[in-house]
Order: sequence, then structure tokens, then C-alpha cells
Amino acid sequence: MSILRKLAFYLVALFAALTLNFAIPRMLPSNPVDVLLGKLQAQGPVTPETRQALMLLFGTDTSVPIWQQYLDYLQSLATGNLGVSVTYFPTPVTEVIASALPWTLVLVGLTTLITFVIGMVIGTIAGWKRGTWVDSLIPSTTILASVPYFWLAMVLVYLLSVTAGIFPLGGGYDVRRTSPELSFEFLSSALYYAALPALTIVISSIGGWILGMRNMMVSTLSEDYVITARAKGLSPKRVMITYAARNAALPSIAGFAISLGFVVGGSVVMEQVFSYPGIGNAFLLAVQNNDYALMQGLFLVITISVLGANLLVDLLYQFIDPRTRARGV
Amino acid sequence: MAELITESIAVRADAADEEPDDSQRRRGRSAFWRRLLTPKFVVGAVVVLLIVLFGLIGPLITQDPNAIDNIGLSSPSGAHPLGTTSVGQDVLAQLAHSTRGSLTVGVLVAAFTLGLSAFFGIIGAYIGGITDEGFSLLSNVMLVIPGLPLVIVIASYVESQSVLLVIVVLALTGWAAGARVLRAQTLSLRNREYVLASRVAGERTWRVICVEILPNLLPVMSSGFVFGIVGAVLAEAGLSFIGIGATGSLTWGTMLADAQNGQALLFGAWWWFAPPGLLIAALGAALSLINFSIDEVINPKLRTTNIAKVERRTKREHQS
Amino acid sequence: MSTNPEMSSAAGVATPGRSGSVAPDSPLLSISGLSIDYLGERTVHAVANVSLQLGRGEIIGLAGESGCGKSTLAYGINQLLVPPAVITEGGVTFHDRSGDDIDVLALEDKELRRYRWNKVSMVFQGAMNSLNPVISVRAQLNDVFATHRPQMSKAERRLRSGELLELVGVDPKRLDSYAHELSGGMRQRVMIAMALALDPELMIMDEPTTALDVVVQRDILLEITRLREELGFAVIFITHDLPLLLEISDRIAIMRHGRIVEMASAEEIFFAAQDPYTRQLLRSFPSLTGERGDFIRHGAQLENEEVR
Amino acid sequence: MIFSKRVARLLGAASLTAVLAVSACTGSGQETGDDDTAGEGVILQAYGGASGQFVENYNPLSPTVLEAIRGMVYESLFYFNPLQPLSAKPEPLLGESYVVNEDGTVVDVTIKTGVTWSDGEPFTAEDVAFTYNTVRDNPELNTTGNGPAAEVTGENTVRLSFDRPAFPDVPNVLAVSIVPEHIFSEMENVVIDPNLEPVGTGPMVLGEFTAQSYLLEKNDSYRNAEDVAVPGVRYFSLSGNQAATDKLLAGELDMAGIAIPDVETVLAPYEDLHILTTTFQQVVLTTCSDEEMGCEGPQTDPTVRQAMALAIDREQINQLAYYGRGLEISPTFGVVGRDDEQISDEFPPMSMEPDVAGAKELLEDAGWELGSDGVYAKDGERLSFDVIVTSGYTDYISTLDILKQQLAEAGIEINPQQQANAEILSARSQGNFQVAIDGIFGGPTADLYYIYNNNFSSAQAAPVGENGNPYGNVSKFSDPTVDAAIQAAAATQDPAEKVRLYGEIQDVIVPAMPYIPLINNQGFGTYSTANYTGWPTEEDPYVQDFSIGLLLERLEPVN
Repeated sequence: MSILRKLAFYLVALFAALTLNFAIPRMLPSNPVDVLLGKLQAQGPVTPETRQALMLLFGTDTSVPIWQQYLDYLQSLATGNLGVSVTYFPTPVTEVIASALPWTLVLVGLTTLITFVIGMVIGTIAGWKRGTWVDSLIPSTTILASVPYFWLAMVLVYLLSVTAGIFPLGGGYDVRRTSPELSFEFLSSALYYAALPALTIVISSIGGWILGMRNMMVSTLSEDYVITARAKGLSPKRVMITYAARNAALPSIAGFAISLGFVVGGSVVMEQVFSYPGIGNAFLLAVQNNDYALMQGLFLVITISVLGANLLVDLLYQFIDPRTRARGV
Repeated sequence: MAELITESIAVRADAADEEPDDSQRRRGRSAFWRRLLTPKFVVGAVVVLLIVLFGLIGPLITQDPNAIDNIGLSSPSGAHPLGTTSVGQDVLAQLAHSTRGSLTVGVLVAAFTLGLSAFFGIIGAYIGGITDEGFSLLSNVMLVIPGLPLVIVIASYVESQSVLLVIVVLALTGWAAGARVLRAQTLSLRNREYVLASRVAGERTWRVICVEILPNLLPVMSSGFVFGIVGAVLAEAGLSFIGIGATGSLTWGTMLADAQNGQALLFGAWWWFAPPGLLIAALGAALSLINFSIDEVINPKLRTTNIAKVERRTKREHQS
Repeated sequence: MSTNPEMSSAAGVATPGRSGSVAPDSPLLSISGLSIDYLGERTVHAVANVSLQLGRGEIIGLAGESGCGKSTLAYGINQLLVPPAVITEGGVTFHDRSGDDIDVLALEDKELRRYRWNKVSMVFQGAMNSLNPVISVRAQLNDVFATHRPQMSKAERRLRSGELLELVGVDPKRLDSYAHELSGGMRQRVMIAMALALDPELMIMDEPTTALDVVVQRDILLEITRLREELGFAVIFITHDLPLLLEISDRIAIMRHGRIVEMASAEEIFFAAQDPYTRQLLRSFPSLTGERGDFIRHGAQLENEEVR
Repeated sequence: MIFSKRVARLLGAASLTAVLAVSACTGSGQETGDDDTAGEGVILQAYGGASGQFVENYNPLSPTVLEAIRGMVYESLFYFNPLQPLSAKPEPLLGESYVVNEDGTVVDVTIKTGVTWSDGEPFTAEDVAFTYNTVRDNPELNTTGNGPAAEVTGENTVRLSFDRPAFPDVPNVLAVSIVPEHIFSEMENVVIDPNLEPVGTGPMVLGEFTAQSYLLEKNDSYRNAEDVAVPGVRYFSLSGNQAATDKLLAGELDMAGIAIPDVETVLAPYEDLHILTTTFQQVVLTTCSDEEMGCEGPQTDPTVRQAMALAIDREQINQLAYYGRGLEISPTFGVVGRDDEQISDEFPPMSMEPDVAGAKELLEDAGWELGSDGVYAKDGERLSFDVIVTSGYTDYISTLDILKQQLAEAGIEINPQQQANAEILSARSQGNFQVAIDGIFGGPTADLYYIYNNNFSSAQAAPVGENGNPYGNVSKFSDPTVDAAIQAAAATQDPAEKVRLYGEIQDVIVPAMPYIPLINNQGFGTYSTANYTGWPTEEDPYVQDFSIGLLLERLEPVN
């Protein structure tokens, strides 16, 4: 029952996302051809013939009835055909996404995970040692979270990369020395290039996790089972981890799945600042170029990843919190 | 899953439930504001007040923020206390108007968001049945659909990127989490005795909601409102940065975007680039302080103040 | 294991003829002049100059309205208080079976942890929440053994856990259950089993039956008195439900505003309460006039619900 | 290629352009590594405005081909350089010479001999004919709409036959990249084939590709290979101006097309970095000018447009929005200096100083009266209108901020409206705007024909409400004299006749002024002399586009 309900929910969410995905680009004014023309124009006059030729090329034909378009859209999705990107014509959208996705997944995904874990640990300790110096750091981490991300990132790039030269200016790896492959050289280069973006993500997002965990810890510490555990004479470490933290972490873990959605969104800004070759960058590009197919494909991939991640955490959650096994959602 | 996220916020409210009876409940309400007056709250409130005053009065006493002067990108001076932009506009004047703009965005988005959350959260939970199912499905779906990409797509579509558009888009995509929290709270409240009593006594639904339920949700809602402001200001700044914000209006976000487009960092024009960012941070920090205080009033356990002192005292007395 | 020869049987009203104000001959716990403050904007004296002696195998009831300091007192006995609660003066001495006197308030860290549960175990109010919801009953019992009886083998632990559950009338299969899979009554029985795990000399029960319905509550009380009979541990039983105490306690202490206003045998309290507050407290349970032992405490029940 | 601000400004602009070059190991010293080929120079490091990832598309006939593939790998028959005056001859690449017949319908081309494709196959007239016929047969590729039929007329000659007179189309047609028949004829669909193994005739061949950068390497079989000292060119994709500028200043780019505000000041401390003006962006206020086409608002009155043109302080705009790099603008839209021979003597450049009194007089003579709000009005209509501008186009937005203040002094109110690029395009396509700020760009050569045909011909205008070319005659201006003169200019090669016809056009469009001239902004490319010298300069702009292979023949490594 609970599993079925859950799956039904995700199906509804997926359907809503698919429909939104279909509808929104169609409401956008203008078309990809005109955007492309804007770029061509800077190289010479653009004749009506050029426009005509490009219209033909990109198949921007709007005479098909909308319901037919919707059905076609669903059908091509079902067959894994996301269409052809105008920006990267004639490359299929799937290829564009495939080459961008790993960067975002690895950098943003991993960093988010690391941030989460560190935040949890610090939050646990701060909550446990309520009132000590660790705890008094909490407000300052929250202040960091109030600084606009891109502003922080740009200031850091300016100070650490441009001025001090400690970090690279941007990009995914040193393209002059290595290329994507499973080699030490490439991986270390990618790591080096990811350091500053990762750092900024950690700095700007860790505060929320710390605070949430800290507050949950404080609440949990007054729960009867924690007092019982202390009364049982268990070691403080055992009480802190098994009794307090394991329970206190539950809402944060649930929140982590939701936060994945913001992660992808946040990557748009991050990748912009750091010239990072991920899907955030591709997404912005698609929007600016009215590249419907690419936009739709990316939105779809983002949505499905987020839904998938949620489902995964949801299922995992059942192992972490035995109550949900019976309770159902 | 979606409902789990709200638990962390709900915890606070659980603590608020420790009000044994009606009389205490009423006392609690008035005590809420009294207990709020902690040093943290005062500092936060003063900073917020200063920023608000700057936004209110600043535009009246500074120069025309759009006025062009032939000294582009000049550093702070007597005539321009915060220097000028690349076309010689007075940064201080722009900052004052931007403060007004950003605060407007923040407050309106937070208000609209709260309104939507309250509508979908409270009404749904109170009425129950199909309505609740529907509302709660809607908010869960909204919660799992990635927001920013959606915002980008919508914002890039609507004609003329006005402040109003940004406000509407942010509110439309931001209400779901709040609705879940309020729903959870309302569910627990609607079965309280005083609420049941009102219902049995035949009070009209809206009256029960307004008189019996809303006041008890006030702490949670005020905290949500405060967070909403920070979130909206940050979101607006982010949208402006990637070029789809409230262009044409003055907000901290558009100022930062202008500074970025004008390569302020390249020219070392810190006076153009730094103040809007710092003001956002200051507002965020101040509102966070206020929120800490609200949290601590709702849930005294969360208090950090004085505990260290108490602990030292404990130790001392122990040893004696 | 020692038993108190004076112990009366089952759940009857307290043995008549014993003066509650007189200290027992074989003391287990002595509290002298204990004061506990809550430090805050204005300091609250939660417990003020409380002295009392508990005999081996004795059941002492601690009664009083919410916020009178009964739980604080109980926590103080086990050094479980956390800031801002502070013990400002007084002493707690535990007279161990071995003959040693333990100055409880001087215990720190390891020693303190060894004292806890070994000597004094606790069953808390809110039967529902004393079990860690995310680990199984077995794991929580194992925690106790692993901490205090590290030499026990896995098999021994398993055996002992099963025994304990049987002792409190719960199917040993339930060892692998999680808290949410148990009914309220079962949870509380499990907690009692856990409290018995190390064969302690004192069990502090802080409103152990408050959240249970009347029938279950009664079963549990019977269980406790039976076990006390069998195992001979002393009990400090905390509740604001005076009639219930009358039923099970040897002596009863009435607390108000952090002080013990009256301390006497259950019978004396019932028939000849001295303190006006005690009388007021007794009057507030109208059903008391009914059949002995037949407490239909609807009013109390409702009030409890509300407190939760 | 142009380094217009607008292109670079588009954060995401895909890289259509190729411009620039640059060398690698630069000042930072850390990089002298693997890319260096000993003996010759180092790898040039280039940024042409690309952002996002690269995807492989080496088909030079595709509009989304990777920058620099056209020019570096594939070559056209001739190279027309718009930086040279109209009288200059195009540079022969694969072609040797060409002759256009009298009515402009046939072009006979003689091609170079002894050229080979990079796979060793000989380059022949058949390849040329195949290329043109492919373009003609695929409407998707026929971007001039006047693609010629081609036939081989001799061993080294090809005849291109047009359906209609094509004098103005010739530079575009002869700039088409020639592709090898033996490869392209095998393609199933030449329109969408990404041509993954490019085989060209140019100085470079494909080295390696990744989504973040790709490397072109020297083609040893290039006909002038001995003149090419550059072992390779690496192109990068970056997120935008800021990132690119940082990289440039860090010495990590040898050539770049980046819009850098106040570029001279920024580059001043770096003695290796220089700029070359590559394009002229004539910044104008485009008005929806013709009531008969459906335009509405006070800007449809030519007097209003003239008054506005008078009231503008161009020097202030130049200083504040263009950092003093702007040039005088001619109301005829010929580039002052370069195009002087095509500009009628009657029309001097627009004054850099405002004439507010003159503007007011003009308005008052036409019946406008100054209202109490300081804005002129006539028949209840206030002299006030919206000006649309793409959000993020900083120089345009600054310009409008400045204009708002300047025009207010002359009793004219403008309200800048920032909109998304897509929204602007839609408005311009359909005519749903009053005034927009725009750039008028030149054509493939310095011939004014391109500007006039594109921006003033009624054939390029659609009535308001209909979908038109958003880069065509957006002002909706239409005048029979102008149309006739444009048509006549398209049918002649006689320079004197052209100048006469342009004079006729100018006599009409200058007083009508559907586009109000603001300033002539110079687009530029940036290059570094740290690793190579011999770059094109103002005195010798031998290429405009840094992706043209000719550039590599002239670069000399330092040391």
C-alpha cells in the first residue's frame, strides 16, 4: 500500500513535470532561428532567405495542432528521443546532456554530499555541546548562507584566482595538459579545478545543515530515550551517536533529497561563475538561445534525477527509520 | 518523503505544544513577544530597522540614482560618498533605491508565499478529505519539481521582466515547503480541545481558523516569513545575476548584475560591487538573528545564551 | 537478592501501622538537604532542602502537582540534570549492597556511568518515548550489557534478554521489534525489563503509566509490585495521581513548590493527612470515595492527556 | 567576425565566430608544456566567444559548425575583407581569379592548381562545382537564396550561374567553404552530417577534441606550409566576458574576441596585449517609423526623429557608455573615413555636441508645445515613448540611461524597457515596439549596398503584426526612390554609378531618419605579442577574422 502510494505520487509528479516541460517552451516568444540570426547578423547582413533556410533546417514548423505536438512529444520521450539541439545543431540533445551531466553530478553532487556530511557532524557536536564555543559558531555559519552565492564566488575568484593565483580561473580541468580519461593526471587536474567551486558551495550551504542538525539534536537530547540512555550509563559517544544523532538526523536526511532539486538549480549560477562545463551552463545557454529541445531535455533530466533521488532517499529512508516501514507515507 | 522535511521545522512547533491548558495558551501568546526581546533579537531588529530606514528615507535624500555624471567609475568622494557607476551614477543613491526595491521584493514574495502556504496548508488540513488530499498532492509535487530551472524558464518567457513578475514567479514556486509545515501544524491543532470546542459550538469555519488556529500558528508563520524574505532577496539577486531578474528596476540584484556586466571587479571598483552584496548579507544575518530568537522563544531548549555561564557556575558550585 | 520482610503483598493498600516519618532500619538511599535550582533570568528553586531516606525494597511514592519538583528530584538522584538545572546544596548517598556508601554527587564520568543502571535504573514518564525508535529492542538491551557487562558472551546476552522479557510477560520474539511495533503497555513492560537487566537495587519510576489506558495501567502496576516482591528492589514512584500511590506505596511524600510538605505511610496520608495541601490534593479526586482499589479516574485521565 | 559586445555579452552565445587567437604559454610561466612543439612557435590559445560545451560539428556548410573550422580547416575561393576599402581586391584562397559577366548572372572562377586535400586527394574544379550544387540543392544550406548552379568548364575553371543578377551576392557566394566531393558525396544527409573526420585544404587539421576545448594542428600538406610557424591553435569555451577577460589578463590567451569595457585602460598595464578594430557597430535608435505599415506613436513623425538626433550629446554617450572609443557616425551609415567615397558631401557626420535649442525650435515649428510637465505635446499626445533594449546589453542600457537625461532637456521623454532577448526579437519581428536601440552592421565588403538593402528596402519590411525578419528593415521604412536605387545598385558593378545611386538614397533617408544615429562603436579583437608577432594592425588589417588561415602565414614566433 505505502509503496504503491509512493510510486503513484512519483508518477503524478513526473507527469506534471512532463506536461510543464512541454507547455512552457511553447509559450516562449520568438524562436531559435531568430536567436541564431542575431549571432549571424554580427557577421554580415541577414537576408530573409537566410532566415528561411534556417527555418527549414531546424524544422520550426508550428502548424501542427498542439495536442498532436503533445502526443508526439510523449511518444518521442518514450523512445528516448529528445530531439536535436539548435545551439549544437545537428547534435542530438541526448549527446549534449550526456557530455555535460557527469561534470555537474560529480562536482555538485559530491560537494553537496560532503557538505551534508560535514554539516551533520558539526551540527551533532554543536547540539551535543550546547552552549560551548562550538555552538556559538552557529550564527556565523548562517550568516555565510545569507551572502549571495555568486557574489561570494566572484569575490573568491578575484582574491584567490585572479590576484593570488592559487586556484585556476575556471573550467573543468587543464585542457592544455590532459583530456578526460581515467588517468591520474586528468583526475588530479579535475580535482584541482573543482576545488574552488566546491569550496564556495560548501561555505555557502553548510550553515543550513549545521543549524538544522544542531536544533534537532537539542530537541532530541531531551527526548526520553536519550535521557534513558544516559541513565543507562552508556558512554557519551554511544548516546550522542546511536540515540541522539541517529534520530536527529532523520529530518535532515529527508531534507537532503529535497535539496537535490536546489542543487541542480544552484549549479546554473555556480557554473556561470566558474565556466564549469556542466548542465547548469547548458541550461542557461538553451534558455538564451530559445533552444526548446535542449531546454526540455535538460529540464527533463533534471526533474527525473531529482524525482529519482527523492524516490531513492525515500526508499532508503525506510531502512534508516523503521517507523516508516509500517507507517506509510 | 516530502512530509518528512517538514519535521525539522515541526519540532519547534511541537515544543510550542507544551502549553498545558487554555489559560496558559493565552498567556503564552502575549508572553511570546515579551520573551522575544533577547539581545540577539535586538541586534537583528536594529540592523533590519536601519536597513529599512535606509530604504525608506534614503531615496528621499540622495541624488537621482539614474542621473548621469561625466565622471564614470570614480571612487568615493565628497560628491559621491560611495563613488559612481561606469556611467557616473551615484552608487549611494542607487543603493538606497535598490534597498527599497529589494525589501519590497523580499516582503511581497514572503507575504505572497505565506499566503499561498497558508491557503494550501491550513485550509486543506482543516477541511480534510479530498481537499486535503488534493492540496497536499499539489504541494508535494511542487516540492519535488526543481524550482530554479522552472523559474528561469518562466521568467525568460514573460514579457518585460518587471519586479512584479519576479515576485509572482518566486512566490509561485516557493510556497510548497511552507504549506507542508503549516499543514502538519494545523493537523495537530485542529484536534485540540479548544478548537474542537469551537467547532462543536457551531462556530463558522473561517472564524475557527482565524480565531483559534491562526494565532497559534503565528510563531511558525513569522519564522517562515522571515526566512521567506531572505530567500526572496537571495533568489532575486541570483536571477538578476544570470540575466533574467527584474531588469530595469533597481534592486540589490540588478545593481550586482550591472556591476558584474560593467566588470567592476576588473576595475577594482569595490564601491560598486561590495555594498549591495554586503547589504544582502547584513539583512540575511540580521533576519537570521531574529529567527534564532523566534525559534528560541518557541522552543526554549534551543537557547544558546548563558548556558556556558551556567555550566561554569555549576562546576564551581559542585566543587565547593 | 534481599527482600524486605515487611513487604506487604500484591497491590493492596499500604501496610498499616508503619509510621512513614520514621527512617527505615536498613537504608538504601539517603537524601539530605538537597536543593536544585533552575538558573535563568529569574532563578527557580525547583527542589528546596529536601531530605528523605529510602529503605531497601521500599516503595516510596512521590506526589504533587505538575511542576512541583518531583521529577527534578528524581533526576538529581541520578545526576541526570543538565544545565540550567543545578544542584546547589545537599547530598545524596547510596548505601550499596556491599556495604559501601556511595556519594552520588561526587561521582564523575566512568564511575558515574558505572553507578547508573547498575545501582539505580529508571523508567520514565511517557511510556511511548523511552525506547529509541530507530534501533531494535534487542540492540537497546545489548547496549546495557555491552556497557556494564562487557564480559558477557553474545549467547548469554541473548539468553538474558529473553529471560528479562519473559519476566515482564512479553514474548521474547519481540526482541527484534522496534518501538513503534509495540503497544504502549508492551513498551512500558520492555522498559521495565530493561530496568531490571542489571538487577539494580533501586528503580525510579517517573509517571511510568501516565500515558496508558486504565486497564493496561493496572496490569503494569501489578507487574511492578509482583517484581518488587520477587526481586526486592526499592522503588521511587513519581506521579501526580495520589490515589494510585495510595494503592501501591509503603510511604508517600507530598511535594509542593520543591519542598516535601508531608511524608507518611499511605494509610496515614489517606485517613489522617496533616497538611492542608495534602487534603486538597486528596479532595481533587472525587472518585476516591468509591470502592477501594476501584479508581475510575476519568478526570485525572483527561487531565493527563492534556498535559501531554 | 566581429567582436561585438553584443555577441560576447550573450553569456551563452554559441560560438559562431571564430576570431582570435592566442598563444599558450604565456606569462604565467607555468605552461610551457606538452603543447609546445619545439623549434617553431607554441600553440596559439584562442577564445572566440564560445560558452557552454563544444560539440563536434566539422561540417562547414552547417550554421553551427565549430568556430574556426571554416577558415582554418576549410577554405573558400576568395577572402573578402570588410576592413579594406571598397576598391580593394579580395584575397585569393582556393580561387585564383574570377570574372563577373555584365548583367551579374554568371561568374567564371579560375582555381588554384596543385592543391591537395589533407587526406592526399587532389583538389579539383569538381569539388568546387559539387559544393555549390549541394548548397543550391539543399534549401536549408542556401542562405543567400541565390545559390548558383555550378558547372566545370575546364580543368581549372568553374562557371557559377545565378537565377537573377547577383553582384551583391558574389562576396557571400565566393566565401562559401569548399568541401571535398569524395567525402561529402558519400554523406546520407549533408545538411545534418557532423563530418566527424574533417578533410580540408586549410593550414590546420583537427587535432583533438573535448567538450571544453579543441585543438587544431598544422596541416603539413598545406600549400604554404613552410610559411606557417604555428604548430597548432587551441580554442576554448568559457562562461563569458568576465572569465575570458581574467584569462586574457592572466596571459593565457593569445587571441580573443571579448567585449572588455574601457579596453584601453584595462590593457594598458599589459604591454603584450593589443587590440584590432574589426567591426563597426553603428549604434542607432530604430524607430517604428511608418504609420502606413501600422506604426503608432510620436516617433512616426520625422520632425521628432530629427529633433531627437539634434538633442543628443554624443560625446557624453561616447565617454560614458563607450569609454571614448566611439567614432563619429554619419547619418548615411557609411563608416566615416573608410567609406568617404560612398558618402554624399552634403551629409557631414553627426555633431558630437548637442543642439538642444535647435531641437526645441524644430519641434515648436512643427506645432509641438511644451507642457507644464516639461514634455512637449501636440493634439493631446505627449512626446513620450518606450525604448526597448535587451537586458544585459550594458552599453545599450547605459546609453539609454544617458539619453533619457539628455532628451528630457529637450522636452522629450523616453522610458527604457529592458526585455529578454527572445522578447525583443519577437517585438522587432512583428513591429510591436515604438523605439529600439540597435546596431547597424556592415556587409561582407565595405559596400554600402548591404546596409541600405538590409535596413531601408521595403522588401525587407513586413507590416506591423506580421512576422518579419527581426534583423531586416525593422523601422518599416519604405520609399519608392530608395527601393529603385537599391535595385539599380544591385545590378551594376560600376563604382561611379553606385555612388550616384547611394547619393539618391541618402537624399531620402537622411531627412527621414528612421534610424537615429548615435555613435559608431568599434568592435575589436585582442591579441598578444608575447608569443607571436605579425598580427594585423590598423595600418595593415590584412584579415578581419582571426580564423582565416592567412593569419597563420603572417605570424612569426617570438624567439
